[in-house]
Amino acid sequence: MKMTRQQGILGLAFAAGLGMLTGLPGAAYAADDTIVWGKPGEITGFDAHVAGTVASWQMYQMVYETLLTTDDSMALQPGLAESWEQTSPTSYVFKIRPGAAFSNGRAVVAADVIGSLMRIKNPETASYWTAQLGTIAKIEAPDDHTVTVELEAPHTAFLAALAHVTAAIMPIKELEEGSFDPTSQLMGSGPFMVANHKQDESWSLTKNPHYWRKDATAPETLSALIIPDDSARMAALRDGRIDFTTFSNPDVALMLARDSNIEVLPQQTTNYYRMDVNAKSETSAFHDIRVRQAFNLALDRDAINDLVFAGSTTVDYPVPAAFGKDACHNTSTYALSREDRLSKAKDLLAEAGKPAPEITIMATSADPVYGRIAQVAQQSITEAGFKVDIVQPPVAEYLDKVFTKGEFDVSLSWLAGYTDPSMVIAWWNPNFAIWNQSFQEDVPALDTALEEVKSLPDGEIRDTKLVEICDMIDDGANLLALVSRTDYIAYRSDTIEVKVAKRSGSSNTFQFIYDFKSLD
Amino acid sequence: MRDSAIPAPVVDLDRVVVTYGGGLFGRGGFQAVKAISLQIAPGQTVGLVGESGSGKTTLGRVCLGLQPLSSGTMRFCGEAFGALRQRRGQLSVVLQHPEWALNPRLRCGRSVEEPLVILGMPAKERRGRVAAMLENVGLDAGFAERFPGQLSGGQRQRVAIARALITEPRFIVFDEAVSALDVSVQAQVLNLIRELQDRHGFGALFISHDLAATRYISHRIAVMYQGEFVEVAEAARFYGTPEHPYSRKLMATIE
Amino acid sequence: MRILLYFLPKLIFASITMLGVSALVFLALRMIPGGYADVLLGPFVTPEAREAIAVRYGLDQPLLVQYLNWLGALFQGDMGVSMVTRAPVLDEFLRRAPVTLELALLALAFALAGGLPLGILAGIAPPGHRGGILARLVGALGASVPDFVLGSLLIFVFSVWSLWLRVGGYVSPIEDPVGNLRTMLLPALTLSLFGIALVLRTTRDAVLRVMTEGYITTALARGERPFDIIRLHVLRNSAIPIITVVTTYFGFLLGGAVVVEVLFSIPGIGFFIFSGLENRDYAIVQAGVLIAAAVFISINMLADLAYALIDPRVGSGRH
Amino acid sequence: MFSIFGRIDRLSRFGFGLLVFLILLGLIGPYLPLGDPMRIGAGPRLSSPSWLFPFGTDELGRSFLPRVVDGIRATFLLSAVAVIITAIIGTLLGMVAGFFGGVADQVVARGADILFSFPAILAGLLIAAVMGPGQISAIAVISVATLPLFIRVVRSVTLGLASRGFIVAAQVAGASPWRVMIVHILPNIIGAVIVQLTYALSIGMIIESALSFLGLGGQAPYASLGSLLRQGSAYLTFAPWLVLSSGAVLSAAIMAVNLTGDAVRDALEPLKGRSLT
Amino acid sequence: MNNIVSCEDLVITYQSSNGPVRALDGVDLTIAEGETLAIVGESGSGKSTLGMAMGRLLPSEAGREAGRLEVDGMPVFDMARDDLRRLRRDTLGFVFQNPMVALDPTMRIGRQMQRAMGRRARAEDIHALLERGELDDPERVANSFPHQLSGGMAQRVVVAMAIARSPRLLIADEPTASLDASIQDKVIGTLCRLRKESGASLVILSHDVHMIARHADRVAVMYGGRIVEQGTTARVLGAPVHPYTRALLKAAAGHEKPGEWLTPIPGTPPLLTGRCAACSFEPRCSVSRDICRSSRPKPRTVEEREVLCLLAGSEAERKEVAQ
Repeated sequence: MKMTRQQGILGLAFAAGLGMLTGLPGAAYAADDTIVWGKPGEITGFDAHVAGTVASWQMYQMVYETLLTTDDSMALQPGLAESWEQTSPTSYVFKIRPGAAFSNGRAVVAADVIGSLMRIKNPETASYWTAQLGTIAKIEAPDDHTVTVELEAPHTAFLAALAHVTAAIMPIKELEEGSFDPTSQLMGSGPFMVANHKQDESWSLTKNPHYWRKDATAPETLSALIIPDDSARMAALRDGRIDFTTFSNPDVALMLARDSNIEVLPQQTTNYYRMDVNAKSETSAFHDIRVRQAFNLALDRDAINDLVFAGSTTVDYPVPAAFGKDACHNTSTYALSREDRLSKAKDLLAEAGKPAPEITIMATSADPVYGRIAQVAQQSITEAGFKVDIVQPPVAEYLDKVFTKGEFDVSLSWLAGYTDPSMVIAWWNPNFAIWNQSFQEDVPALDTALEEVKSLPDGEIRDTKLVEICDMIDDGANLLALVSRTDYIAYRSDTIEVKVAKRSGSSNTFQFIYDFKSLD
Repeated sequence: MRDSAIPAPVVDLDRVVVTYGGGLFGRGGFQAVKAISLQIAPGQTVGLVGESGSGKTTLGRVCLGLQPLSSGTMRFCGEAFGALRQRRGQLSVVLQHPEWALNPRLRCGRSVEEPLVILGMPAKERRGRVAAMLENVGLDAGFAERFPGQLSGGQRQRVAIARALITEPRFIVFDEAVSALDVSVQAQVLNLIRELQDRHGFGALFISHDLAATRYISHRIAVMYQGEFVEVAEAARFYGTPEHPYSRKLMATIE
Repeated sequence: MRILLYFLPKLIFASITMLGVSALVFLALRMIPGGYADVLLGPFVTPEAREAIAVRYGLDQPLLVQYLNWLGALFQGDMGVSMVTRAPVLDEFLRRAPVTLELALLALAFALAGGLPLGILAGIAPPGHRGGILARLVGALGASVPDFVLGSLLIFVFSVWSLWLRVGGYVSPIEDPVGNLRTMLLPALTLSLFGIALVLRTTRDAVLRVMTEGYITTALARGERPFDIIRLHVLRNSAIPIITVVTTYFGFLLGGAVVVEVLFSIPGIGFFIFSGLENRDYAIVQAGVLIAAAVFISINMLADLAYALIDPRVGSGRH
Repeated sequence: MFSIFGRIDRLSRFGFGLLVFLILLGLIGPYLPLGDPMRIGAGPRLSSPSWLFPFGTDELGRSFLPRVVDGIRATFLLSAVAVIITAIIGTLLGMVAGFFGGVADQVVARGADILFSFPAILAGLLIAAVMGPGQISAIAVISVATLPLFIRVVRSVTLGLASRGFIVAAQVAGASPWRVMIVHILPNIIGAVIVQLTYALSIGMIIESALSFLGLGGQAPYASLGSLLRQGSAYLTFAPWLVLSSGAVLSAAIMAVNLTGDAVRDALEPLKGRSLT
Repeated sequence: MNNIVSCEDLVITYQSSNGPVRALDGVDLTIAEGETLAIVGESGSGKSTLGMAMGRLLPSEAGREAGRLEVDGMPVFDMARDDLRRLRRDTLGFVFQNPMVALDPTMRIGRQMQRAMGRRARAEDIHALLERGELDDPERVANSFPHQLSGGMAQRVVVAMAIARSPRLLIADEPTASLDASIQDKVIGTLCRLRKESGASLVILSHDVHMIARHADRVAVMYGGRIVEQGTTARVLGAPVHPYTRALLKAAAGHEKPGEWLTPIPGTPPLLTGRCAACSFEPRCSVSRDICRSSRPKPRTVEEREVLCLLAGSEAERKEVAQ
């Protein structure tokens, strides 16, 4: 009998089915000397000085080093700089760690540091970190291992800004020679280097043989699988394809509770969920400050904590709670009871002549948590009389509408707290932040205060100033803190040992990746 | 030239050619009708016989103004044909396949009425005309309310004829109008056409592959073969022995 | 010659269609709010940074110039570079194509293995026959359960009871054939359900139609066995509609079974285009949609060729 | 209608009954004592099905049953609106293409080809990206995906009708093309359009829910069956009732439409088999 | 002479969506070995149903309600499937109305011929058989697909296939109706010649009385699912006694003189839903009496033929004929 095409294909399928049934015993998934990271998102670009997303930062942190880093308590720690010294309110001396070398074996020298910082400051690079570094008057290298920086004005957060991966130190010699392209390659002096990258699929990192720390417990290879979907990532964790990953959804602990070999570690961060209220758009009800204030008062932050985060997080303030400052606790937004706040909000709306303003909350669709926060917020502010819609556009559209065009009423996202209070609240000055100029009202008094606090050393005077600033921020109701953002690190306790900081200020979740250990 | 006392033919074809195809890769195309000339006088039926693919139907479409000519001319009642819309009510058609002759979604009365609607006749006047016309074709007025699906093949062809005649046209094409009917019903319809022609005096082109029926109804018969007339003669000639061998072959089927 | 004449116009129409697709996708992408600058810089987008990126990727030029440049490069086999990785898009597609192809082939195999026999059964089963009703039920179910519902269900079942098959991810069949099968079977199964229903229903209808044809009566009249009638007459004559839907389905699978690839985190073409769109990585989406359309159109042309081989009347100008 | 009903088989009758039930449920849902679909914190978060919350509660403590009932209405309504608009446009275009032929036909047929060569979901992603997520773009996506179906079917049926006796007779009687199309062609293709409409409706429901599932459909807290699935899929392994209930209802709704479509088609153009003995 | 077909009171009913339709309302018929019988009737008279019933090739919605039909001594409606298949293969040969429909468009003629002839048929055998069917270039024909042949050639192929296994009974259902008039006669001539060569019986089902008159030995006229008149061709068509046969001959164009009018039969053929309790032709009959409305005619022999008419041969009827 002649075999028809259909029959042929049928046979193929049958063979496939047979193969499945009689299948060979499952091969081990990951090689023994590898730990596998379930990465929720692919990087958005290679240039560490430019890209502004956590998904990118987390990968850069595997490869690049910064001059300084921070510890659990946000205190600055030596990084690529073995030591540093502030010789005047505006001058700093950094000693580069001897033995630090890029993955190609070339030692890190002062020129790399200067070149990197100058690259950030270079307008052509278009780095958003330029402002955070303050204004550098002079940067010099007395010798190969020493860098001196002279600022034009005192800038308390200067060191903290250097501790963020956006201030990564790149191999400038190679960059200038053209053998390293920072926009399509990663090459740093950090613990790992990239061996292989398949976009949207996987990364394979191997140890940087020239890394200055020689006491690693981490295995030779760190691979990363890109698995954006929470459920798929949980499944991968369960079946052992990945050893560790992160989630933003607090319910993962609940969902992974039955798996005794999976641990979930919350990592407190200085980051918090926030709402940007559009004060500048003429078409938005929030052009009227009273409507903004009413909105801020009507937001039920406790409900967000209870309903979205199952009570696992805390209400947060413009000066992140993680810094341990109580700067904002006594503003009416936080101090009054819900009833009082609601009635005050209604009064404000009545006063503004808009008892039922129609507004739209815009949140990106990137993370389901936003949608949940938006819905709880919707319910709570509806009680004050607002009429609320929610839209969840994709990230690009969201960013375009909010930060470029300013076409929105309320936008929901989160704010990186970094490692110093002055760094976060600095964003309230649109002249400094720039990115929020589309919706942030410029309050000169606040700008001045923010400028002042930058140069104040940590202490009581600064704390008093912070309270003052917080009152102004609360009064403007332009950029609202909601609740703390906790990262959840889930890992297989039977396959790896992890070391994770209890608190993190720079989204440096895997700061101690070099101390991870494979148990296989 | 023509004597004014003799009425002009309703249809006057002069060396008409119809070519199909020859589009994209333009290699000549296919001549369905090759330089045919034909006159049909008022009150006269011309029968057109030939096998399938001989060009009968195309010629019928030419006479109805539905088929653009590749060359040659067509005159209607002595004038240039013009647009079909200008000829409203002057010509009509009855086609094969009784099940598709009428719009299955329209009541028969509406179908018969339609040519009058197109002419713009007021509704009141139309109603009476339709009833009269249905009676004319041997159907009682109740048929106006029926849908084609409720009618037999013969009845449907009667309704189609009623529709064709409602505007008292000068010319009607019958394209295989009785071919799908059974013998007993075929005779009913053939007789009806003959009677109505006697009464209304329209010119007609009767297209069929059935020589027996064509001979019965026509005054003149044109035998078509591969796009050409191989014989055109008085119908009576086909009761004897026609000239052309192909005509004789056709005759064999009814002897 | 017959086949060539039949094919040439189709080829011309296909080119027109491709040109239309390319213009549409190009225009659509430029109308999408937000650009790669937004994605790369997050909230920290400044006009300067945006400008720098626009210049780098030639986005500062007039639309028509951009389009013509792209088309021109395309004809030289250059699909541009990804904005994210700055790697050539073509290489990326070539890397992903086998993944999607494997998924599509597996799904197609399941769809045919399930749909054809059941469809034939439903087509020849006398009314009220149990097999026929079962087949219809499978057809109705398959056409009604969306792939992401079935996929979710499978993910649930296979991740809660950690059965042998794996949920999500991708393993190269060269590195680990068994592991590859373990990860690909669930998504392929998910994708195939609709295919099973599609093939089943089309086969049933086609067989029912063929069964009323005169040559079936002829075959019966000359005393053929039912099996021979199916083999010789029914299958061949009902092949055209079946091939039509199978190719449409396969084209759809290759063009990116986006939902399933996203659901199971499979780095195939659909996923690539999806994330390209999210990232406003124009080159990827443009190339991706164009490739998907090209695949779809070529598969349809292959189907046309198959018609001409199966039915000698096709292309002969007579039907 | 009833004579049609008598002619269809039990499976189709079941489908039709299910469709009527679901549509009724969607319509009168808001008046049933099922609870408030929007009330956040109506119960504990993610509680499993109980007497109080028959479909359990979602991650914001909302009762899931009224949300599913709401979703039925949203899904049906949106798909139906989209498909009906598309059917009207597609029928018009298909009729014009089939009846006039020539350039009009080429333009329409090529256009349909171009639309058809975009894999539906990719076209959906693009359109949703251009128009922004939401109900309007979901309607546009469904239209683009199903338009070629209508154009192709209507065009081919119109082509078949164009040579019919009553069409030729009307043309010969001097009827304008529009008159021919509206009086003669339209009533005779409406059956084919309705059959296509039911299939397009099921495709539309699948597309709507797929878009919502990818987060590109209607926006929260608006609930369509697809967005509920998306919402529940985050808790798939922990609170499977969310995905299972909305998935089952969605599948049942699509199946009801499909089976009804089969019934309509069987009634309009019965396909009778022949036994092989 | 033996009978190849014998049929007694055969009743066949179709189930339709509008209820049952009775296609055969009690048919009594025998066909002798070697004879050519023509069954004449209009559409809906039941002639096709009768022809297909001889091979039990009716669609599934048709069923035998009563009566008996034997072909070559075998009870067609009560046979095992395999026996039925063998009967079709070895004893029967069918020629259908439209050869383009009857041939599989996707299979070459040669292959289809081979299926009809049996597995062992060689190319030469196929060519020989095609030649017997008067196809000039058998090799080309065997290599062709059906659409590459003209209607006349295709029908010759069908005829050749029908006689491939030397059947004892050939059944031709309107064998020339779909062919062009100019070749109808030749094709039917071929069919008759082949029948004569093989000595088989031939049943021609047709509405064309002229064609039948030329080729059939015996004629059976069907109306309303019954055979209303049967006898030798000369008798039945030359001197019909049933009013329907007479009316049919008068209505058919072809034998009228120039200018003469045909006499149509008024009304339309009946559509039976059950057993007809009267004469089914009565509503259209020009000589009907009260009795025709109240009793069902039984077969009678009148003037050397069997006829189903209560009045045939009666005084009144003779008067009518004389007019």
